[in-house]
Amino acid sequence: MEQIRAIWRYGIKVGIIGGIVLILTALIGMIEVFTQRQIIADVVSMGHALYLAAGLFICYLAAERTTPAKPLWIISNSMFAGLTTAFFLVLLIILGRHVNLRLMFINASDLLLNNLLTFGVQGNDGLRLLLIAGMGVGLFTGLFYLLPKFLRTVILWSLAGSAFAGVLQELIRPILANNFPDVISEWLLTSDGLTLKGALSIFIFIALIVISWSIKGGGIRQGWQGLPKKQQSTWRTIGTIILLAVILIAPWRLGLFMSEVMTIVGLYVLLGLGLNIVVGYAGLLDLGYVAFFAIGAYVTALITSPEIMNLNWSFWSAIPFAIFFGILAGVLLGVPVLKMRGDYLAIATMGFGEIIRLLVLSDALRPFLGGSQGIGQIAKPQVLGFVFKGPQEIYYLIVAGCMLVIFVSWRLKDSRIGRAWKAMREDEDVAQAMGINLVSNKLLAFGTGAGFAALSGVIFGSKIGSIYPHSFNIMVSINIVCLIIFGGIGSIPGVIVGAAALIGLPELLREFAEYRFLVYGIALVVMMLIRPEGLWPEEAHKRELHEDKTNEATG
Amino acid sequence: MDGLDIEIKEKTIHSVIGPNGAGKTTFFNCITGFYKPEAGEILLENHSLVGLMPDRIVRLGIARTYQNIRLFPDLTAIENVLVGMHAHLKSSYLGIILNTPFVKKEEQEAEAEANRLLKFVNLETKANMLSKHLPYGDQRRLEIARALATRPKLLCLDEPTAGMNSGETQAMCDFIQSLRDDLGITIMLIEHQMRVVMGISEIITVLDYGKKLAEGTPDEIKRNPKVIEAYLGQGSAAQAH
Amino acid sequence: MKRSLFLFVGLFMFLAASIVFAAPPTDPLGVVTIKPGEPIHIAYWFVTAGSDSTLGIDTKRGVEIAIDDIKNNLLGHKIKFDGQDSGCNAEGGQAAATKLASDPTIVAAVGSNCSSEAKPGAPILWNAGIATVSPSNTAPYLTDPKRGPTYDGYLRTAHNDKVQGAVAADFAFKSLKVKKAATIHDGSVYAEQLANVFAETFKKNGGTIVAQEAVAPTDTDMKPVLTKIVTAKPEFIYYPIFVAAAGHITRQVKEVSGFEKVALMSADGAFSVDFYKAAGESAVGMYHSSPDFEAFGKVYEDFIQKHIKKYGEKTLAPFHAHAYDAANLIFKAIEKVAKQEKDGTLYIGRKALRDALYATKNMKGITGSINCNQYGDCADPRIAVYKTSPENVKTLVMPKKSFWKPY
Amino acid sequence: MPTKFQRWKERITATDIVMWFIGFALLVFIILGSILTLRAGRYTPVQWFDFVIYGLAQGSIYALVAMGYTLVYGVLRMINFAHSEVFMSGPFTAYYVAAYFYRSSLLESHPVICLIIVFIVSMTISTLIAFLLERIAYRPLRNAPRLIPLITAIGASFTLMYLFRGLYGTGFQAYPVWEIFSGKWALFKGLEIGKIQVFVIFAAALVMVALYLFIQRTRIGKAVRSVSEDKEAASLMGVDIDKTISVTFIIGGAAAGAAGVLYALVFKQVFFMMGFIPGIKAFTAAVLGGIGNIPGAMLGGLLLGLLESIGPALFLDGFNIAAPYQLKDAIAFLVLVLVLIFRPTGLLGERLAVKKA
Repeated sequence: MEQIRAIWRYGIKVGIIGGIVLILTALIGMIEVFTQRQIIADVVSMGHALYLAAGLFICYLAAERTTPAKPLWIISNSMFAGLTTAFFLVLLIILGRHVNLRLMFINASDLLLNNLLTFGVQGNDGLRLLLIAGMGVGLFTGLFYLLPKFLRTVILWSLAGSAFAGVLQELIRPILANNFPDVISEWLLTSDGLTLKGALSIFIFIALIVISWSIKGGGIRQGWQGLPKKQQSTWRTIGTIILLAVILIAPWRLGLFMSEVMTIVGLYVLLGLGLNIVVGYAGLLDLGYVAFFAIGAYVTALITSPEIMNLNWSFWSAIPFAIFFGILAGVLLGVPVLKMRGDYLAIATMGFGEIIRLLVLSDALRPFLGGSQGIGQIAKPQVLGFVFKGPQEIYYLIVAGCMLVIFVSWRLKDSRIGRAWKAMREDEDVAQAMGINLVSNKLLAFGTGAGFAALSGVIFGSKIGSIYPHSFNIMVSINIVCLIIFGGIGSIPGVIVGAAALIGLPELLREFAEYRFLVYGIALVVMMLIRPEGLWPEEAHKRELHEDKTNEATG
Repeated sequence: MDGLDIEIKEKTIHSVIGPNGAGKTTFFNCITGFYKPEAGEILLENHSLVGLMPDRIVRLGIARTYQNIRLFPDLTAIENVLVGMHAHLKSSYLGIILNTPFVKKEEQEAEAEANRLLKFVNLETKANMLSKHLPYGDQRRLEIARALATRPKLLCLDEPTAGMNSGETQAMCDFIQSLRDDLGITIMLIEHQMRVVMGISEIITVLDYGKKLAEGTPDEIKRNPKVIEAYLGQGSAAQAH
Repeated sequence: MKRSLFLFVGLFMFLAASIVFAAPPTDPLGVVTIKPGEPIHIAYWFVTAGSDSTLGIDTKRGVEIAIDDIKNNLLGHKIKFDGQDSGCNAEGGQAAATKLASDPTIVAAVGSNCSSEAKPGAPILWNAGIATVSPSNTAPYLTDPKRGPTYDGYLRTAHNDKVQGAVAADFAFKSLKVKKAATIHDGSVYAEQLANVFAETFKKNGGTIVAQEAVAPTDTDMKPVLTKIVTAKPEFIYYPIFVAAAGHITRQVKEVSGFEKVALMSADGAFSVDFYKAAGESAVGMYHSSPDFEAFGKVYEDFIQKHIKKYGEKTLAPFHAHAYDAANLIFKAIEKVAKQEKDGTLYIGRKALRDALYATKNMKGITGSINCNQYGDCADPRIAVYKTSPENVKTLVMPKKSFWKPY
Repeated sequence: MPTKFQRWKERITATDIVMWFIGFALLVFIILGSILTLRAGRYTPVQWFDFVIYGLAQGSIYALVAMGYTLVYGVLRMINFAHSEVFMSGPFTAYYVAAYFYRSSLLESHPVICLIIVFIVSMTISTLIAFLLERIAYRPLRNAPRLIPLITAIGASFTLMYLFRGLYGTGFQAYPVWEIFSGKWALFKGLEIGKIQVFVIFAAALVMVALYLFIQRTRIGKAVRSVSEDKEAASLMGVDIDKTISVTFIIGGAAAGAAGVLYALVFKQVFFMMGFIPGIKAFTAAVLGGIGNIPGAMLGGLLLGLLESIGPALFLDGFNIAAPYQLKDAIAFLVLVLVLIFRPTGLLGERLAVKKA
């Protein structure tokens, strides 16, 4: 009796949710579209991998939730979850046979329902196979769950690693071609997907790394802490030098496209660090931040382009102007919103962002700002005849910009001004009661943030060569807010990690078009639910956690 | 509030008491600039405070704490104190970015002073803890340390012993007295617990419905019939509910 | 051991090849070699995500149907068709083009969708030797004689705004004999250019432009802006914008008093069945400028049928046919320049492919006769004006006969 | 005693002056523009009347959506970014029902019944989405810092938008025409008013009044209000917080579903991004009126609709600016900023000073 109730609670209920999720995944066309792409050539397509992974995940959830965790219960629950999920898909297929689902769900094609979902077997045999497969996956997952935790971790990591390699094959290919002899590339990749042996070798390679880390990792960490301070700092310096060297040679080793992605991420790091000062330090939610980015780009365009103003100044001379106007705009736009708080501030600033975009787009200002045709022929940066032309050259400019901005943010962070900002973020009234001038500190934050954004805009304008109002819509602002919180609000490395995750990854996955936005959305939700502090939270929290641990150790 | 006239003498411990809703906290908010009185004048050493922003008033030498502790929860203890010193630091924006010798020196001195203040309130070992994780009593003392960091002439404490047991309360009383004795700060106190008020204040003002009911030394207040009536009246009102 | 065998075989094959062709295939910009069993890689850079994605998905499907029509077989090789989302903005175009440029297997590209993408993107592709054919860029700049050599690898099957805008103006002035016209654009590079060309030509013809307005493509309530236009008393409104906003305007014109007699005209951006759905019966009597596909009507209808069968819905935007033609343009050019070995290995010279694309003449496409000029404009310059009848709207069929032709 | 001048100097800061200057400059710009436009006399009174009607029709849809934002803001203190997708999901799904009615000619024979069913379907779907949204995405974050649920909401918005895009496709679908709503009624002196506008304004007003009464009069409504005033106190008084918040989402979802159908009846086109712009507008409207305040949302929505409709003609036409309607959102946002300069908490929002002492 007890066991039947457990099956209902942990098996079938999870299976119902899983069934709905899988039906949705199928109906939005993800499975069908992804089957066109191979992970392991002629063995597993991405669609099938997704389909299986979803099933495995559902059964795993069922197994994990089972209490008490008796082996038999776990297996039965997992199997029932798999069966229920399959049952839902069977229902969908049967429904699809009687009703033309395509009138409503355009992706419910015949191919999907009667072929892909049933692993290529058609007719009622396919339905039976689907049910059996559901149970099989459940059984497999249940047994897998009963393995020791260590083994599970290793297998999961290795599986994830191989799948990741398969998904990103297009990127791996040029990198391999650039840096390694052809043999490796031939071993790992075919023209479409990984080779079977390649996938296996990646699997084993990652497994070895995970195993060795879990055996030796603790020792290494202890060894590190055991080192004298001086030695630690020498090692740190060496590490920094290696890191710098890697950063400097990266574009030439990773190829054109990766450099492009890194430049884009770099631009967003600049933007993110700027907004991090406004939102992360000072706690002023600014949803119109793109305005300053636009101002930077447009000032550069006006100064350096032969169109419109025909000044034809150099890129370098545009920088101070752009930053000056950016800061000026930041302060001027900051003044009217000084008294607003929270979401009033957010919407008012969003309004500013939109106003700026509409103004540069407008026919009314077209003679001065180019209207919808934008401004073209923006100058590329040049030093002594060397032109920063493609992404591999612009990259260095952006790295320099990022370093400058990281340096400034880092200096400000723990200074008198940084503390004032953080105090305002925590409690504006009390901050004022502690002698902090809200007006000047808020304007300082707005101005600093706007300056960084303008710098980013300068490089952006020059990199693209021609700018259009369309590039400065509200989604840019929203993206930046998301990335600084995703990375860990108020944290400088967090911004970099956040930009890499939320800008870099979608950029790498450009060919997945719509689905990357879906995944982006789900990632935001899941991340906030399971790790709201972000990927790399602010130091103070960590510092404290660390201290707690030492306290425990001593006490 | 209406027709209130209170004079606080230098280096005294001056308590303001009254039943709930008597306007004690409102009175504090007026002094520290959060509310603007409709009429009347607030003077600190002949300098008018009415209409000044709270940050200006702090610079002139009035600091406060809050009834329901309002620290900066996600800042560490020492950062909370350093924020209090904000007004007296002079590092400029550019100076900070270039990390000039002046800024370095100032930061070092500020940190030293902050540590001294933390030591003064017995929190030197918890300097790097986030203030939201400190125990209640520590938070109270940290809030006072933060207020002290503004180098006040007048320190306004809003129910510093609220929620404390008798031992803690006694410690707090001693601490308040030491503030005045050691640092020479004038202290204004809002308190609920009569025992505390009577124990440490030199002058007591009784408020009721925004009006001054009585003023005098603890002994005078104890004997004042109006005060007794107000407190009893409140009690009987409570019974009527 | 094995290696030397390979070398030997390779050498032998090379020799064999040089006997078959007088000279080994060389090309100033490099040669793409496609071994037997490997696909010919053609990539798109379209806007396939976000608010403008109908455009990209529509054009992408056009190419996919073109691939189906040659049974996925070009010179004995399959076609690998994938690509990148270009976002309908300059930075997206740049990123997508860079990603394509870094893939040496790509023979040719189809794209971009928005002119703002092509401006930074096309030179990047050409720098990597990849020629690209756009099915939907209409900005004159891209095929302007002054565009510079960095755009040498760029062609398009969409018409230049200059042609279409002028035809519309001539039609309004000469055929409808209106003297006062108003224009509305939606802030897109395409529409603004068309509206401007129209206004210039119309004024040159001797008419007056009484109002030049603009809306946002996301606007829905057009009645206020129409009320503003009505005060200028135009006899003719030209709004060369996209389906959604054009549908709103067409419907709402009838609801604004004072517009009972005004003539309405839009361009190929809103000339689709979807527009009839969006505008409903208000579309009756309105004019569209569009390529003159009278002679190709049957092919186009077949195309639509295939589309519905394959994707479960009607076409999404107006440029699928241009994309179909762009794909065929590339296929024909590859067939022309590819050098094939006996075992099926293909050599495609990049410069040769580009030259072959530019040399295309009189190719029968579904948007008309495709002729590329020296600046890459390949669209049939014959633009006709169509008038919508009640039947068109009721049965959701495009008009078959043109209403007016400038030639 | 300090002199009067010194007192002023200490109390008025440069930023105050700049702020007031900006505010007044905007005000002067608006007034001057209006005067110039009115003196040019381009528009007849009938046209001004039309502007108002168009604005009210659009505004009442904004107001309905804004109610959802404001209700959620009241109980959770967060911008529910995904509300625009709640608004989209209902009518987008109900389209398929409407299309079925159209194909089967039911629409012609029983237009009213069909309309009611379409409303019910749309409101059900929107309500369901709103309910699930709260359960899955927001409930676990009840005590998280303010920005966390905002990001979750943005993520949920993306997820829903692209989920529906995957399900129903990228293109738009066009709602069939209800014949009963086409045409106009003639009022006096050449004034005419479209039937659909009248219907929208009345239907929206009806829903809003019903919701308002529901919130004001019923027990559940009172619970919602008490939670939005003080969550802790409400829970001490025995109000089930979770349930109340769910109810709030359900009410907001139903309002959005109804607004969605009205939107679809007026503008016909539904597609997966249809919620984005109205969502932003509605939230702006809620802020304009004072967020968290239900009459404020109504007022803000109507005002925003009016501003978009009249604003460019009234304020910009007089200056002879090219294509003024391109700037209608800029006008709306300028007025928003102007309002917030003088009233930082919106038109009907509570005063900040009483926030907490």
